[in-house]
Parts: sequence; structure tokens; C-alpha cells
Amino acid sequence: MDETKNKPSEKMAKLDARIIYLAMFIALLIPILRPLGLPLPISDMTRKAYEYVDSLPSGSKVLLALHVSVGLWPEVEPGTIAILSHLFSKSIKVVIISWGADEPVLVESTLTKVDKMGKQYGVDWVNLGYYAGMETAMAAFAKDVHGLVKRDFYGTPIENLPIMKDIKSAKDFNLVIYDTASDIAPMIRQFVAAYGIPMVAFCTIGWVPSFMPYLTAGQIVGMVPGIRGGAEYELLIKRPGSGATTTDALSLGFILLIVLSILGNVIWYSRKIGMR
Amino acid sequence: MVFKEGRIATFFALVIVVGAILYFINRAKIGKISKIRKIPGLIAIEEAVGRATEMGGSVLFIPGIGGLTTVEGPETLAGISVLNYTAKLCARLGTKIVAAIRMPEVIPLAEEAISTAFRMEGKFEEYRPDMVRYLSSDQWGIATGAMGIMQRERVKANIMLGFFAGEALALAEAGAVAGAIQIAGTATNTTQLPWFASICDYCLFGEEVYVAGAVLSEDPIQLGSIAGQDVGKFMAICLITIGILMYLLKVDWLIRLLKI
Amino acid sequence: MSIFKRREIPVIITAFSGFLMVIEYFFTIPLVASISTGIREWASLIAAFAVGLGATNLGIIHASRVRHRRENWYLSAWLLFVMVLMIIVGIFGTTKHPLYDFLFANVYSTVGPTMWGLLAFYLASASFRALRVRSLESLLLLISAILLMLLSAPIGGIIPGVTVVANWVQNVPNTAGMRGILLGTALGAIGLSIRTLLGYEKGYLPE
Amino acid sequence: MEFISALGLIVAVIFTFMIWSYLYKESFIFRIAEYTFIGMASGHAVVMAVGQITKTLGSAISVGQYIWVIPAILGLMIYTRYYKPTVWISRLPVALLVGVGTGLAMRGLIEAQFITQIISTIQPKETIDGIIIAILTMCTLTYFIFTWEPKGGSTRKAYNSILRIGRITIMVAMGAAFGVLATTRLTLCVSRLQFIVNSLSRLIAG
Repeated sequence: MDETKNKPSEKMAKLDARIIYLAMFIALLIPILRPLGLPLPISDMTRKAYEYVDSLPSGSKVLLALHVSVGLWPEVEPGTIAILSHLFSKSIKVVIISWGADEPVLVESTLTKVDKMGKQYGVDWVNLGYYAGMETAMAAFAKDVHGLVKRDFYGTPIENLPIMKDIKSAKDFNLVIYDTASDIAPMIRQFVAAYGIPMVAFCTIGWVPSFMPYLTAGQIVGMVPGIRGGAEYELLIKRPGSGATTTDALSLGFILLIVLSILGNVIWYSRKIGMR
Repeated sequence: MVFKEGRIATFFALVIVVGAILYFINRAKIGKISKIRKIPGLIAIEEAVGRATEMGGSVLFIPGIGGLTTVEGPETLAGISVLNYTAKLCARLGTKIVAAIRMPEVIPLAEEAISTAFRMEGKFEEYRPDMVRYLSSDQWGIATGAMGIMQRERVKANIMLGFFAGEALALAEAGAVAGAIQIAGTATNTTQLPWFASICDYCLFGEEVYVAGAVLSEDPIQLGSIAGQDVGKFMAICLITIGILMYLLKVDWLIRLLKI
Repeated sequence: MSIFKRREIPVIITAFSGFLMVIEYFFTIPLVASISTGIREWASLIAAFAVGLGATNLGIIHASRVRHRRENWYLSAWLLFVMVLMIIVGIFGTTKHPLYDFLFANVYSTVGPTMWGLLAFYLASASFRALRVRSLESLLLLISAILLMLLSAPIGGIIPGVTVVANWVQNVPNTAGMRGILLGTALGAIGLSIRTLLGYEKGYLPE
Repeated sequence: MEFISALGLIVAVIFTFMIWSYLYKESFIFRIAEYTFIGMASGHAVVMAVGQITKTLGSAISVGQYIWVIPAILGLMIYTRYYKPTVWISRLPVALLVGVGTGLAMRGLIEAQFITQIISTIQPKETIDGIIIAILTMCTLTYFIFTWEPKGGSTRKAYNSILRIGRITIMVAMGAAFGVLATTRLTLCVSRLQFIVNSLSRLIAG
């Protein structure tokens, strides 16, 4: 292919690379050591999600369903921390359930980073663990919670958990929050379409365009996209956390990437002209 | 015999594609061969191996990180076919070749592909067991292992063909830093293609990966089957054209037909 | 007989198991369903047996490096030591053994996140070196890459219009491009599978 | 902090930097990490496989399903490849694996990546975008036609511009995927850096 790509500037490219790696290292590290508080406009989709959750009366029950793999968890974790803090601050009961095997452990470690405001396990919130089968499991849970779930993540029979007493089916929830790195359609079919339960999506950034039509059609009441959405939610509940740090780092990182791609072309063209 | 619900149309689509492939294979058997457009990435393999030889470097081949028993199976087999061809070139030119393997069940296939190539070139005595290297069944094991090999064994041609996941970017960049000519391709996991498309010198997209072995073999029967695959593409284009016209006319029986 | 040993029997086995999977998917035939479920379970057990091939491969290569005192032979010895240690502790002391647990949690599990992290640095060098504008195609690649970065970067929300255009790029041309590749992929895989099941693909079987 | 967990953090942080040292240079430091990890991961794979084999066979035999002896024998047959006269035996179990994989791919891909993709193309959510997607999808697909092209004349010209549009669509898609994936990659790096900074501050704080 192009001669200039590898051959004459090989040594130069190696030297360049180290400087670039260092620049990226610094760009990502600075905000971690000292958060910059770069401007962060709050998008409509996140604001809608926040406003819906904020308007829930106290004593409401919320289902937090999870389907995010280990590798993508960091993208939704800040948002999850923010929403859990928000829910706990409003004395709303939270039931957590996972459609993937890793999520129960991930959410446990996330919960250690949430200020629980004295809320009690089993009374105010519960982690029901993992249920295999995706849409089949969703449908079974929505229809008959006690039919599918016998024990929580720790093996406690759910009859012994006060929170589960009034929760028999999907109808008993006021809101479904779906943390997802996969398609939202099955959850919409099983909860929104079948039982009319409102739903908010916390998703990885890659899914935003696919979920947009559901938002405009009103099938989901709000959407919190990835790290950026998580940071926006942190701002809305006025508790800047790791989301804000990460978005600062992302902003710097992206500026660097864009500058590098332009700079790379400028240098390449000037060398090309120089060689003629 | 009872059809499963919702799979009838899919079954007939498969029958049409397979039927077309068989028809063109039979046509090839009686000597009617279709001409195949050139795939630059495949022509470049010879150039890449040649340059590695000139520079006294070696050739690294990674047939993906997929195994055999899942949908990634055919992609792995496609990689093995090209490995066989690359090994032939290496045997001919006396260039060192290393195949990096992740899934253990792929080891026999890779060994068979390389040793057969060396035997066919009449250089079986130059075949060494360490040409096939298992680098653990972990995605990052093969990544770190291959990155190490790229620098230590002066890899000047890096060919990656098969199923790849998150490690694709690491492999492609490490190969570029090592100064290798890179030819890469992957199919089912399309999200990894941007790295290959932007970083590597040549990139094979989707279907090109699967036909690579057939094109390189120059075997008329295998080439014939590619014409059969093209029938599938014409079928898709027709269905989309008719379907979108029906959508505009607000008729939905084609969709219902495809869903039976 | 020798010719059977080489090609015919393996091809028959491949074709039988392959077509069985296809038939099971489309038709409700209880016998086929139970046989093919059985064969799939068998295949996963056989693949488990094959893991020993990996350890054997490492054993042969690295033992020979140690024996001939090749460059870095002590590293090869270390690799074998670590592998055998993991196997012995893991099998006889179970994976819950404190040593196994310590190594797994602090070394093995460290590598995944570390390598994912490494990709950010490679992303930077790739942006600098690989996103060259050589043609209209590569210019559009660069523009759509920058647009989508701006979409995910918080700072992108400040520039008016970016969100709309970037969402359109991801929704429309991106969907179309990926879909075209996927359609081709399906056909390519079917073609290769048919060639394999009928014994025309020769890459991995001896001539 | 407990000694063991402190040691664990130290090991994890050091290991991270040993691997990242590759960015500066492929050196002895990286090599130790590389060889350690490959050894460890291979050992772990064997442990997992042994676990799977004993569990599967154990539970099958305990309920009297002696048919499971057959796959066990097939599995062991792979190892006949180390003795030349019996190499052919080792090809039989591998042939079974190849058959299962190709069969699964055929049936899975025709459904998920062919019919489903066509259905979602002709059932668009918005009209104008839907039509553009359909046209661009067909142009992209044309790019993959290998054995047919029109001969000369204006058809040829039209065909070439379809190919061009197909290629451009693919490249725009590649750029979009590049940009989207960049987010994930940077996020993961930030979370690793956060881990290191937190670990170091915990270690210093004791």
C-alpha cells in the first residue's frame, strides 16, 4: 500500500508512539487526581429519567434489572451508583435482579460505594441474584415473582424477606430501571407492553441510537446513556462522583484523540510535500 | 415430519442458497467456471511473505481466537485454510512461520495445515513442532503472547484471519509498531473491523474471510460454490427491494411470509 | 483402507453431525432432537479433553527450550512451573485453595482489565498514525469517527448540531454498512460450511 | 489493612505496570508477566477442563448413563496423534467438532444474520431513514458480489458507482464503530487508573 506508512519513518513512528502513550496517560490521570469539573450539559433524556424518579411517591417499589457484562460494567456503574443513592434518599424500596451470571457480584461491589442512608437489606432492598433464560425468565418473573424466585442471592428464602411480601408480580412495581448492554426490546415486551409498567434505561453509549425510537414513542420514560449519562445524573442529584471524574477524563481523552488524528494528517501531508 | 414454527421461511432461504451452491459446484465439475473478482488482501499475502523473507524476519499467523464447536467454527476453518496457503509460501521461500493458537482443539488443525504444506513443498524435514504455539485459552493470553512474539522474533508479516474480539486493537497496533505488513479480516464480530480497516495494510470484510481459502486454493469446485453464494445476495437484494416498496404501499404480507 | 483412514471417515462424521444440527433446528423430530442434543453435549466434553493438547504443546516447546538452554530458557522453566503449580493446587486443593485464590484474584484477574486499559494507549497511537486521509473514503471514516467521539464525549454536547448528525450517522449509514457485512457473512459461512461438510475444503485434512 | 490483601494489591499494581511496560519496550519485565500469565491461564484451563470432565462423567455414571463412555473415549482418541501410525484415529473426534460447529453456524447465521436482517430492513421505524438504510444496505451487499459484473457501457458505469457507494458506506460504518468503541476503551482505562490510584492511596494510608 502506501510507502510512507511503515518504511522510512519506522524509527520516528516508534518514538512518536511513546510520546503519544505518555500524553494519553497524563490526559486520563489528571482528572482522577484532581477533578476538573468541565462543563457538562444535561441532556433531555437524562433529565426525563431523573424527573420521573424524583416524582415517585415515597414507599414506591422499583425493580432494578441488570444485563451488563464485566467488561462493560464500568460504563454503567456511575449511573447505577447515582440512581441507587437517589432511590435510597427517597425511601423507595429496591428489588435487584440479574439476567446475566456476573451481575449479582458486580452490583454487590457497586453497592459498597453507595450511601445507603441507614436502609436495611431485606426490608428496603434485596438482591435476588441471577436467573438464566433471558426473555423466558423476564416473562416468568413479571407474571409470578414467587414462582420464579425462591431464594435471594445469599440463599435466604424470600418468605423471610419483608420486602418481598407485597411483591407478587410486575404490577406491584411503580417503575422498572434496566441497566443494560444489550437490546431493550425483550424487557419492553415483558414489562412495558404486557403490564404497562414505566421503564427507564441505563445503557451503554453504543445502544443509544437503537433505543431512541422507544424514547420518542414513550415506551421508555427516560434514558441515561453510559458514563456521560451517569455523570449527568450525579449532577442532577448534586453528588458528583466517579462519573464526573470519568467524564472529565473522557473529555480530555477525546480531545487528545481528535487532535492526534488531525495532527497525524498534517505531519503526513507536510512530509509528503517535503519528499516531492 | 413437522416444521418448527417461525422457521419455515428461514429453512427455504437456506435450501435456496445451498441449492444454488450445489448447482454451481456441479457446473464447475463439468468445466464451467465463473470468474472471481480479485481480493487485494489475498494477493498481498505473497508480497507480505516475500518482504518478510527479504528482511530476514518471520511470519506470524493468527487464525482468530474462536473455537470449532460454536458459530465461530467456520471462521476458524477459514483462517486455517489461509494458514495452509501461507505455510506453503513460507516453506517455498524458507521463511520462518509461527501460528499463534488460543483454543486447544484448533491445535491439531493448525499442525495439520502447516505440516501438509511443508510436505507438499517437499520440505517436511524443515517442519518444527514449535511452529504452532498454544498461548493459553485466555483471550489476553494469546494477545500478550503474540505481542511478545512480534518483537522477539522479528515478525515482518502479520496475518490475522478468523474470529476476533477485544484483543484485535492490541494485536493490530503491536504489529504496526513491530513494522510488519498486516493483513487482517474478521466476519461475525463486525465491531472489531474498524481497527483492522484503519490500522492494517489490508482488511478482509465479512464474506471475504470465508471465501479466502477457496480463492487461494484455485480449486474450480470450491470457486464454483462462491457463485452459489452470490445467488443468495441477489435474493437478499430482491427481497429488500420488494419489501421496501410494499412498506411504502403499506402491504405487509412479505414480512408475515418471512416470519412463518 | 489407507485412503479411508485419511479423508473419507472424517468427512462422513463431519457431514453427519453438521446436517443433524441443521435438521434439528427446522423440524420437530424427537429422535433427531435427542441425538443432536446428545452430540452437542458430547462435543463440549471432547473439547474439554482437548485442553490437554494445549498443555502438551506448551510442555513440548518449553521443555525443549530448557533442555537445549535456548535464549530465555529460565523463563520457559518458570512458565512450566507456574502451569504445573496451578494444575496441582487447582485439582488437589480445589480452586478454593488460598494459594489458588490469591493467584487467581491478584494476578490472573489483573491481566484482563490491564489489557483493556492498554487499548486506550493504542487507540491514541492508532488515531495519530492510521486515520490518514488518502481518499474520500478515508476522509469520511475520519469524520464519522470524530463525530461519534464527540457524541460520547461530554464536551461534544456543547457544539450545536453534533448530537443530531452523529446520531444520524450511527443510525443510518452505520446500520446499513454493518447490515450489508452481516448479510454477506451469513452467506459466506453457509458456503464454507457446505464445502466443509462435503469435504471440499482441504486446508486441515491431509491430501 | 490485612497483610494478604495488601500484598494482593501490591502484586496487582506491579503486574499492571509490568504489562504496560510493553508500550515503552518489549523487555524482560514484560516477558516475566507474559510467561507467568500464559502459564497460569493454561493451568487454569486444565483445572477447569478436569472439573468439567469429572462433573459430567461423574453425574452421568452415577445415574447409569454408560453411553457417556463413548465421548470420553472419543476425547482420549485425540491423543493418538502423538504416535504416527495412529494419527488418523485422532482426526475422528476433531471431525465431529468441526461438524457441530459448521452445522450450528449454518442454522444460526441464516436466521440471525440473514432473515432477521432483511426483516428489520423492510420494517423500518422511520420512512425516509428506512429507505436510505435499505438502499445503502443493498449497495454494501453489491460490494460483496464476487462472480458477476456487467460488461461495458453505461450499466458498467452505474454498477461502479453502486460499488463506490457500498465502499463509502462500509467506511463510514467503520468510522462510527471506531468512535463508539473509543468510549469503551477510554472508560476501561480510566477505571484501571482509578484502581491503581486508589490502591496506592490505600497502601500509603496503611
